[in-house]
Amino acid sequence: MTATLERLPLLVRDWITGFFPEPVRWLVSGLLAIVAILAVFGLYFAYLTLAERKFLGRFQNRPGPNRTGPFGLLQPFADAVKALTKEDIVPQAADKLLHFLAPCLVVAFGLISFAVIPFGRYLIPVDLDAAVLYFFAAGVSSELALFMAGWASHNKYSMISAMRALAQLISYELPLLLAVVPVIMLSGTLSTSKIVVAQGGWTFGIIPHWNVLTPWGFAGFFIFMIAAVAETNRSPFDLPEAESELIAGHLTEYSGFKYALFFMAEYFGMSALCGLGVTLFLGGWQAPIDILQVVPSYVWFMVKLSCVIFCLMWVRATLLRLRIDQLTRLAWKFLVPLGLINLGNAAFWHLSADWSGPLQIVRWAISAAVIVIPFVLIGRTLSSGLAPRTYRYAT
Amino acid sequence: MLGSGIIKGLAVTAKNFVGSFHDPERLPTVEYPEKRLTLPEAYRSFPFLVFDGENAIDGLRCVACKMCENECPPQCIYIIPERDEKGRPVKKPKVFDIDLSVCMGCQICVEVCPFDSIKMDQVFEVAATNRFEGLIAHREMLAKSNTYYHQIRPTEAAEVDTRLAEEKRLAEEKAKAAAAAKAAAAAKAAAAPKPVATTAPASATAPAAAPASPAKPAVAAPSPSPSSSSSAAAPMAAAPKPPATTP
Amino acid sequence: MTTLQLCLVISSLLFCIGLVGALSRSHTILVLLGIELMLNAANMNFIAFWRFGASPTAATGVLFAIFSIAVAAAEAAVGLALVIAVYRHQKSVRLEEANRLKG
Amino acid sequence: MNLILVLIGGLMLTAAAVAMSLRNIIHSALLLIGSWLGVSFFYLWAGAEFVAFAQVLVYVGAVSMVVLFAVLLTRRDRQDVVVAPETRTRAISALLVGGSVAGLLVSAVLGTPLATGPAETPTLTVKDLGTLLAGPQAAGLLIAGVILTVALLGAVVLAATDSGKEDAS
Amino acid sequence: MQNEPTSSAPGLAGTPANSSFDILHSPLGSPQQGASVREVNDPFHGDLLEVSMGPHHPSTHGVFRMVATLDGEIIVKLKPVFGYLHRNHEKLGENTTYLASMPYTDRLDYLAGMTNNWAYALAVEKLSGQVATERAEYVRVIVGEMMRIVNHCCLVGFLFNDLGTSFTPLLYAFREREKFLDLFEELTGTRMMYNYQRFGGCRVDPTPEWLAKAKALIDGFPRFLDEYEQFLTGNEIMLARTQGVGRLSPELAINAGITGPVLRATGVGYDIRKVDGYGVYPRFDFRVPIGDHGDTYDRYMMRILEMRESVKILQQAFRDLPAGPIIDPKAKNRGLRPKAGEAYGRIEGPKGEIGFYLISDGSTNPYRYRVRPPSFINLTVLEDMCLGHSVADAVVILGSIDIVLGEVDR
Repeated sequence: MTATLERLPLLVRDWITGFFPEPVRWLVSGLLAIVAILAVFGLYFAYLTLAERKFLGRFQNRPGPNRTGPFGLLQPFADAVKALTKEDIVPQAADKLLHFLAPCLVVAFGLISFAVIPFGRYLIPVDLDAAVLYFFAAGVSSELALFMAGWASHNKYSMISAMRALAQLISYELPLLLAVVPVIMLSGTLSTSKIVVAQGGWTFGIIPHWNVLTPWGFAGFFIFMIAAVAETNRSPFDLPEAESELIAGHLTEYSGFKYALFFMAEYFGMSALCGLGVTLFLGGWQAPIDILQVVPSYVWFMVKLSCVIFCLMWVRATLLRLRIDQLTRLAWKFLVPLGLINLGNAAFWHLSADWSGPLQIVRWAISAAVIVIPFVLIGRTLSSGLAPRTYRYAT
Repeated sequence: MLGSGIIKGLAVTAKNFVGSFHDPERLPTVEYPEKRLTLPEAYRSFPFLVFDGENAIDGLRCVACKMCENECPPQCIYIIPERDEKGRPVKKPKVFDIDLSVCMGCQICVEVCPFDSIKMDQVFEVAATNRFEGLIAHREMLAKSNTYYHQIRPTEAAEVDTRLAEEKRLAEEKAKAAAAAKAAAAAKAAAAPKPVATTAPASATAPAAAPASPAKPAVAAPSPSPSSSSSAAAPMAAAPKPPATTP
Repeated sequence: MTTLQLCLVISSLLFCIGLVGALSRSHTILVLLGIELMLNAANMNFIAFWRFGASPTAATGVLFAIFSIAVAAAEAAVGLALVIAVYRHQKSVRLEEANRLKG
Repeated sequence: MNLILVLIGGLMLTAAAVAMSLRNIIHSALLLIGSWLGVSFFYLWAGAEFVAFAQVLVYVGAVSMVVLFAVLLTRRDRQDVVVAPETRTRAISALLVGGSVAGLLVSAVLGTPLATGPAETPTLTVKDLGTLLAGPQAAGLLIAGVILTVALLGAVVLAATDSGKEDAS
Repeated sequence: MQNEPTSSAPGLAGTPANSSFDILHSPLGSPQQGASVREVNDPFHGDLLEVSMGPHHPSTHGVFRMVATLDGEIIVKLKPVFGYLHRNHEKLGENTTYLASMPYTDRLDYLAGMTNNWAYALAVEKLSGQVATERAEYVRVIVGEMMRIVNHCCLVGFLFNDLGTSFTPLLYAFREREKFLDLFEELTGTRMMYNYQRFGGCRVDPTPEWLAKAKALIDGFPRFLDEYEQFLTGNEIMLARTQGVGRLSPELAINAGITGPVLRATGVGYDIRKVDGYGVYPRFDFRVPIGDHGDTYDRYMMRILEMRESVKILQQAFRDLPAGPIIDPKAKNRGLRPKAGEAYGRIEGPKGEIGFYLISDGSTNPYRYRVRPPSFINLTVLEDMCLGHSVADAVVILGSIDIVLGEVDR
């Protein structure tokens, strides 16, 4: 039963490809994977927007959208209809070709990252040997599209936003990669599916061997998530579309469906990066407890992904936006040094893999200290001179 | 340590998130068209005109004294007094318009009205399809019954009714005295070939309660639509009000 | 024409496009981009020889390409930093105007 | 097999040629990114997966960003991105040089009997590459790293403003 | 820490050059406004970009416009442009009776109508020699301090919105503000346009139930403040974004006539409640918080601390509220004809000194009617505070001044 459920998507695929002659089956199965990703993540995106609005509402003591359909469940479709029926305004002075191309590219780049994410034990669209590299190669291109949008709009706010997008990309690409390198180092592969497999197994059947449950893995996950939030331009790093400063940044001159495409790309990008985070640090599709393996792996993946995205929404509901210089400073003076130290930490972890008994505790202590002490020290210099103040009163 | 402030903030939002599911204090939204807050009695939106009795236009307390029109800060009230066929003003508004797009709901008209005839409404769902004509409220739209006034502002309306009843009582006493004193004159005047109206009221208006009312004769008798109550109360100067029948 | 030859022809053409660009344009950034194209053409050759050459198992071509890409990145960074530095002094990015050694 | 190669090559060459002849420098840069993507497709087609992704990462992700930044930083006006047309003599001479070099190269390529190896794609996993880089080629890797670091520092020094009014960060 | 100017140079020095197109021409702007920005005295280097922020900008708090000249993202010149909401308020005041001006004052600073009412009533009372009853003075303090809390709730909420939160702090603050507005609605009939004060007293007497409700609300308010402070006051990003940003020196503040929390944040302990001691304020025990740095963080904290002091005043006022008439029975409101003369009534509004200057020529209308709007005068130092900071800081500094365009443009 479990095995059937686990293989269900594959069985469906085989059943469908069975209708086609042998020579084109590979094409059909490839197309099916694309269609499945588009359908699943299209729907996921639609309900993610609703969930974000509902959760944000709850964080802000209001119910969120609840009028369109029961509990507002039809809201995404109402939004889609609205976006499609709105007039598509292109400024007269805009670079029309780029203005059109930018939203298309941003969605396309957002989508191709999904190709290497293992959604389940048997569900990986393309099992590349250099999958992690592929992911980043695909991911960096999306900021290019943001730049195109900002440039093509021929608007000063959009232009400033494009510059910010570029600066942000350059700054945060490095910590993102630095956070990933320890994982690659310890699992000895760039293939996402093998990285997930490497995180299999449980101690006593309840403690999973996920990377996040090691000191270096936790630090790596921490750095990765901060950098991922910055890469996807979400609050508190939403500088390119800083509403209170740049109106809507690169989106200022977009309307209707093109605007919706940017919106979609943001959520795709967020899902993809969080998916990678889940894959690299949270054990991918692995079940958290041994006995819970009866639940199919893809369910676990989606559950973990949703949890991570919920945390991003939580952060969005709480934090305020950094300034561009603080943003770059955070990347270069905090995340990059921490990432480098964490690399050494992971190396130590790798070398001390055969320590056992009481040495195991020593190993944990050293590893934790190696990451906590720099965190405190660098954090102190970063926030030097900033503290809540006490006030006096006039007599 | 760096991040402690952020974590505290996250804790607060988490508390509010959880609280919004069980604590009404943290989910104060009222889903408006289905559920409504009860408006406090003092709530005010736009003015309306109180009428007594059944007939909206005849029962209006308003005597077209134009006090509110003069005092209205944005000057959104427009009044034309009624005139009888001889062109003499009758104590009725012929036109009483309030431009709701101009009115700012300050209720100064209510304060200055000596006849308790203009009051603040509580209808806040005002919409019109035409922003010029549609938002001008005419006499017919503005006239609302004393019963309605009692519904929206029970305590205030009760106070007003008591006060009016008291004034009416005083006015009646005065009118009786006046009538007794002038009985002879009245009889004499009746002999003269004059139309009905002018005589008896002419004497009665003198002790009018309202100082600023343009004390002119002719209350209701010659008006084209004489209602029973007003003709009966013709000697009364302080507008035709029946005793507080509706509390 | 073998596949290897086709690859080489394509890469030579790419090289020449880069060359023409670098020679004909006077905008410094465009010149740099032309040089980048030429570098890419060279890289293509490494891969082509690795793939279709006599001993593909050696992987030297791939390694060379990787190093070359790394160096190209460095070259672009330094080159563009130079462009910015020149612009700051000359207020121009035209090559003809950047003809003094001292700002 | 070769059809795909011709397609990739056509895409790459057209993009590069158009990029080099456009007057709007932003369009040029974006088209060149297209051309670099074409090169990475070629690597993919040739089976050098790792190089292809590295190409995208470095060129599309980094070099293009730096180029765009440089373009934006070196203009006073929006019109500045449209560069003036080149002088005719310059263009013609460049074309002549380029054409002759192309002729030379192509005839050399076509005229030389090149030894070709086996037809099947050589297998080269990332792991193999890693072992090679960390083992026999470690010196090269180190030197490349040093060059990159020095270049980075040099670029920072060159591009940093010396007004002294700004934070060193 | 004391007075070093924070250098907030972002990674983008000398970014996009000025665009040749000029999107917005203000109808009110001077002719040279759209002129080339290269005329700007350039202290740094590189190319400047002129950005017109507003009047349709999400964080200019209404129809305010800032013409900012940027070097990269650093502001080298900033020109405030206002007047988009000009409604002829002062001329209207000269053409209506004294009483009819009262509802108009609500519309000046529409987030704090009650204090406008109060200042105007004070001015007319001085002019006409009327005195408010004792109970009315206490009620004025109660509604005035509640208004201060309402206003500061708004301010901190909007300030955080300018800082880039996704509305959460704003909505928390508004949640509390609504409770006060409910009370105001119950007392005066509307939530924002109160028209409550009269010459010689107040229009309506608060009922005992109302007072009990208000007292309960005030007693619970510090709990909300504690939670709110826990939420964001210690937040590192908040500290980094506000501390050292938009410094105002006490000298400049005094010279420019700045009042209210913006002045007190610079360390000048000037509060008209203490200085003038109008109404019954001398009877209350409260303190005036002052800051040491005059930056955005101090301005924010001034508001928080003032809310706490307001709570203290309110508790004392509820305790001491005397019985008696709410309005002097002999008070003359309608048809008021003060003797010829002049009067200036001022109070400490939530945003600073709100004052009304009236000259009477003995008729029913004032001969001259002039408003001293605190936020308009506080706005004059905007450029001085913004220079050298980035665009992102400019909106925050603007938010921390606490302007309401209804009052700025009048």
